[in-house]
Amino acid sequence: MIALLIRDLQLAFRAGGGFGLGLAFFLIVTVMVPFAVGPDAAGLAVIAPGVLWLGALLACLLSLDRLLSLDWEDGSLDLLATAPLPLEGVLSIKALAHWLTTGLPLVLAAPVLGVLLHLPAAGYIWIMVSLLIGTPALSVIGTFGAALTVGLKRGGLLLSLLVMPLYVPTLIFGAEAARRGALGLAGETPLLMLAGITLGTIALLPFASAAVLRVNLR
Amino acid sequence: MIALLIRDLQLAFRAGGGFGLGLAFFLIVTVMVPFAVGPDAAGLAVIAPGVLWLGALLACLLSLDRLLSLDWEDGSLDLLATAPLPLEGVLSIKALAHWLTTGLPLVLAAPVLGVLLHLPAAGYIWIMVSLLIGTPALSVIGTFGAALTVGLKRGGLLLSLLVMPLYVPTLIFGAEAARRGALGLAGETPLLMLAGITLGTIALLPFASAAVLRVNLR
Amino acid sequence: MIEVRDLGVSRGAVPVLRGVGFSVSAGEALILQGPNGSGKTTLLRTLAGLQPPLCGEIRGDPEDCAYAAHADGVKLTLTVAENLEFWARVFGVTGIARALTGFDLEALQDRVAGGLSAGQRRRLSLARLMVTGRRLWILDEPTVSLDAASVQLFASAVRAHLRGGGAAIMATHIDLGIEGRVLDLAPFKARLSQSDADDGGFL
Amino acid sequence: MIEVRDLGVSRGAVPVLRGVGFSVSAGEALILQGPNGSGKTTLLRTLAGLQPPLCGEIRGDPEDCAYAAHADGVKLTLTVAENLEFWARVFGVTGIARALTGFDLEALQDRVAGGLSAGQRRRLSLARLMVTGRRLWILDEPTVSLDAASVQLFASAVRAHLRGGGAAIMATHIDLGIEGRVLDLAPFKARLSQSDADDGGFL
Amino acid sequence: MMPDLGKYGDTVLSAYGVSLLLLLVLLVLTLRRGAKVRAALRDVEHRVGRNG
Amino acid sequence: MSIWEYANPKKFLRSTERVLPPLWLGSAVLITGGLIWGFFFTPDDYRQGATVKIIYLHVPSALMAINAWFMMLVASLIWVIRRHHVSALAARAAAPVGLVMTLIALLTGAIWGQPMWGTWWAWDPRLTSFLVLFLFYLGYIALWQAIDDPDTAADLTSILCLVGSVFAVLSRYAVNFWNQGLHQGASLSLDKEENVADVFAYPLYVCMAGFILLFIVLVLYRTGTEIRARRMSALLARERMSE
Ligand code: HEM
Ligand SMILES: Nc1ncnc2c1ncn2[C@@H]1O[C@H](COP(=O)(O)OP(=O)(O)OP(=O)(O)O)[C@@H](O)[C@H]1O
Ligand SMILES: Nc1ncnc2c1ncn2[C@@H]1O[C@H](COP(=O)(O)OP(=O)(O)OP(=O)(O)O)[C@@H](O)[C@H]1O
Ligand SMILES: [Mg+2]
Ligand SMILES: [Mg+2]
Repeated sequence: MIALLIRDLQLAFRAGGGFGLGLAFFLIVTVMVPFAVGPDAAGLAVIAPGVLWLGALLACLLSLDRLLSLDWEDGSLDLLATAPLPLEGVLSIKALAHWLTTGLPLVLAAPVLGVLLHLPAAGYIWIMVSLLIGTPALSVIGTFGAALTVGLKRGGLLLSLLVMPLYVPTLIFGAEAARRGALGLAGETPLLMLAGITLGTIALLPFASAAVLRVNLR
Repeated sequence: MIALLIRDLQLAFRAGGGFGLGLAFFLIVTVMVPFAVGPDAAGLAVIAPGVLWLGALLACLLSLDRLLSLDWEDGSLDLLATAPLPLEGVLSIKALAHWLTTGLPLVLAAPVLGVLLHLPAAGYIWIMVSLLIGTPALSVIGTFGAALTVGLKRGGLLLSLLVMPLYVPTLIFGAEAARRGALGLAGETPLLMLAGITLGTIALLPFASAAVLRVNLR
Repeated sequence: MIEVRDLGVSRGAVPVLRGVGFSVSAGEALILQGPNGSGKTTLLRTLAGLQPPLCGEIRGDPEDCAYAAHADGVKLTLTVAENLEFWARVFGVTGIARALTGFDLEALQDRVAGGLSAGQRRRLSLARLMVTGRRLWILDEPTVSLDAASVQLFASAVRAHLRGGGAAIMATHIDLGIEGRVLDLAPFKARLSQSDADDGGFL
Repeated sequence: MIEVRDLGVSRGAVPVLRGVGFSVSAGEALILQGPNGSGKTTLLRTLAGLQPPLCGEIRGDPEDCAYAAHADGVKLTLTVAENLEFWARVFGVTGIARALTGFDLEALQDRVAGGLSAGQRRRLSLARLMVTGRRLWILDEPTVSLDAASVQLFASAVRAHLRGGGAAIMATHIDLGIEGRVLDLAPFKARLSQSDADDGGFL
Repeated sequence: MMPDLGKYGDTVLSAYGVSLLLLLVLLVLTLRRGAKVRAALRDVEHRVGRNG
Repeated sequence: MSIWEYANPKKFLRSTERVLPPLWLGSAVLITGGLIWGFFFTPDDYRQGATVKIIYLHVPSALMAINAWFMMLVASLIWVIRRHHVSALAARAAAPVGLVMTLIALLTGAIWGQPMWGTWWAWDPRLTSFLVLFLFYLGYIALWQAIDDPDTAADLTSILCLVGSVFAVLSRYAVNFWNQGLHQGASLSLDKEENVADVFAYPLYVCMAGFILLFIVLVLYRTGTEIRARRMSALLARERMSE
């Protein structure tokens, strides 16, 4: 199990492994928002928490494509499925590796990008905490989506479509907490809800993912 | 040449071909924006043109991944390169097919999504025209990015990173035209600039794309 | 080690084989043959537990199979040794030295797998079998793109495995130089189905 | 038809072969052999014009080659007939009937290529050669995963092509049953480089 | 010795700190990789020189 | 003797070996000298107070950020036209230096902006185009890193650099247009010449010279490293072949 985690991290850090790309995507999306909606600072400040959450969500989403498909294409997934590891465990580990290489860097980068969007000072801690609590759910839900689409060639866009609706509750509570925080209001309630979603998905979703993957492997 | 266009369109419309996915992605991103930034109608109206342009751009971007990689993976690209077609022509045709299956539907769908974002009435025609003029440039620039990354496994995220900075001028002029239009101002100047960029990229970029693809094929 | 009785397998809801039966015990090798599209790959995947059988039964422990598919399952950015070590750790086996010598990979062990030729990569994927510690090897066209010398290496690896109490089932079109029972799948081709139960009653 | 003199080829900036020379004229077949990693694939890609040679010269018209790589180049969501028709139109040839009969694909012509087995798909990718109208066929391990009957089909297609004034160069590890000159690549392996010019002067 | 930076002390010092730190990181990474590659090359040259 | 002779890796290594030590020394002296001069021995500006001292880092790094890209463009052109390996490697070696320079310019600017403009960041055209330049550097470096084969990587990155330069110029105009369009942030625009009195200018020139020299040294040294790495992989490949 730990061998799998180590291998996945190793692969991510090797040339072409894609570590840092999610981060760069996050940066670019954030930079492009003012180009699209205009440079007015007050206007940007209002939408800043939402943009940061949406950017983080998209960055997660786009890296999902690599989560299982690479292993599927070169046949490793067939071999892992016949190895003495429970498939649920394999998928949980893969979600963890995905979070470590994608979600966690996003959390750390969010305040820097907050500066670009004129995020109000009160908002920094809230955006970080809400992302820290919320991104694990994004990875776990994403693993489910990846397992659903693993057999499809270049299923990236379809994967996005399937996963986005599942991301809605996480996005709503996360962005709400960050927005309230930025306005100086109390954001504890949405944050609690967010934590609930994260815990629930971590506990239950790997079973669904494994079931789906078994079907796809046949 | 025309055979290639027909085949690409055929492939897009077959099951798993990805037609409509770009559109659906556009839809979902747009729908998620109110979740992220809050449902206030006046606020949404201000950012509506920008959000529509950004959504269209992301939808284009994400479908680029399939543009050449599928042909590369199954070996068709090697065969096309040894076929009696100039590579520049092949890539132009592929960009055209991409625009027909991705860009054009986005143009048609934009007004519908404008309603969801409370786009001011004056903005509809402007958003459509600016997208109609701008999306071909997105496809052509995207083909260049796809040719750059074709040899890389699951290079989707890297592709985004490379292509997004190249999209900046198109986005700025396009969104500016749409925004001015929505405010009832004159948007002709940015629209002209946009047209200039589109024509320039269509005329010149296929040569760069072909050069890059030749390098990748060796 | 494995016993199959009256097995039917399907691919994409279409029955492909029906009434297959055989048994393989320790020290034996079974070689599946049959024309293209006769269902060898489908049968092997069923035996490995990757897809459920259509009907019939498979007696044997799926936990005792090691499967080598047509695809290599090799990570191109890891080195040869890293690839093998990963699988050794997953299967709880220590030491990859024997696998490296068995397939003449020592000289290549520090090379990144992406820089291997088709045949070298295939050798790596076969070497993986030796670090699984599993007794039943299930092999789908194992010698594709191997040259004559490598086929010999493979044959002696299989023979050593059989002598050590293992067993092997493999599909192939060419002669592998391994002694073993040959099972031709052509006669088991599924014809018009006799029962309505096959396709959820749509027939 | 093609003449190669003192050719050197490289893969990933590493010279693989050096001093290769041969010529193939109409009606001839040349069979390349050599152990795994000896550079067959690299040589064939160079001949097909996909990569530039390291040194030496290739006399012949690259516009007259049809290349069949290890990968099939088959679109899985199109039918067998649609796949062939596309290539026929690209090469400006009319009629795919001969290609379909030549590789016994008539029965499969309306099947979607994704539903073919490995060998059937290979037959389709070989049938593509017959709709290119090109005279020199360059084939990389053409008979991988073909059964004995299909190998016969392939051999007779090649013989017909040769009789019609064509030529063929193919790499293989097994006996194809085609009469032709055999060229073993092992002696041409690039050794320690003599000149500094090889790697931009880094050595 | 230290000049009086007035109310902008933090600003100026942090600007100098950040810049010098970044330059230092770049310098250290450059030199370290340089030394590593140099040593590795010497090893390889030595080995190749011996074998052939 | 033609300048192209330095395109021979060995020759390049030999000659840089000789010139590097004095260059290291020169850049160190100039930078520390200039910074000390600027930091300790210049008066405060009457409007900007002590913050004017940031100029000694901000302007030289901004200068080098742009010129590093320009140098990469020239090197890429040389590679595309004459295929000298050293120039491709020099472009590769310059990119991270340019990236760091851009980052320093952005960070010092942001820190400076806080007291002067009351905000860390504004979407001023000049600042924005710097951010875009930063993105170009990121993409360029990521592409180098993603490709194994050195010649392929050199070809692809150099074409990316050429195409990217065109788009970078386009972006510059677009950004100008975009922010003037709504007439925002005009009050924030950087006032040239006016502020820079001679007292500030001289140490600034010293620092600029120091940064230029530092860039040259770093690029030469890093190019040497890249050449050695290439030589090593070439030797290893040769060793493999002789087995
Ligand atoms: C993140 C923010 C900033 C960025 C990206 C930035 C970028 C630049 C650039 C690109 C230059 C041109 C250098 C050249 O022409 O060689 C420059 C020069 C300059 N900047 Fe900034 N700047 C920023 C913030 C500031 C701030 C806040 C101030 C002070 C109020 C400032 C003052 C100056 C001055 C005085 C120059 C010299 C102009 C000249 O004489 O060339 N900058 N900056
Ligand atoms: N993805 C698929 N969907 C539907 N049918 C398929 C699919 N793949 C293969 N088939 C069909 O299933 C049958 C059995 O295929 P299988 O791959 O098991 O054959 P095989 O014996 O391994 O052939 P080969 O020697 O060519 O590899 C074939 O008739 C084939 O047409
Ligand atoms: N992507 C690559 N990068 C670097 N070197 C490679 C790469 N692919 C192959 N090689 C090396 O180039 C040499 C020639 O490979 P090539 O694929 O031409 O061999 P081949 O004769 O086709 O072998 P096989 O019979 O195994 O297919 C091999 O030694 C291999 O290790
Ligand atoms: Mg098969
Ligand atoms: Mg080969």
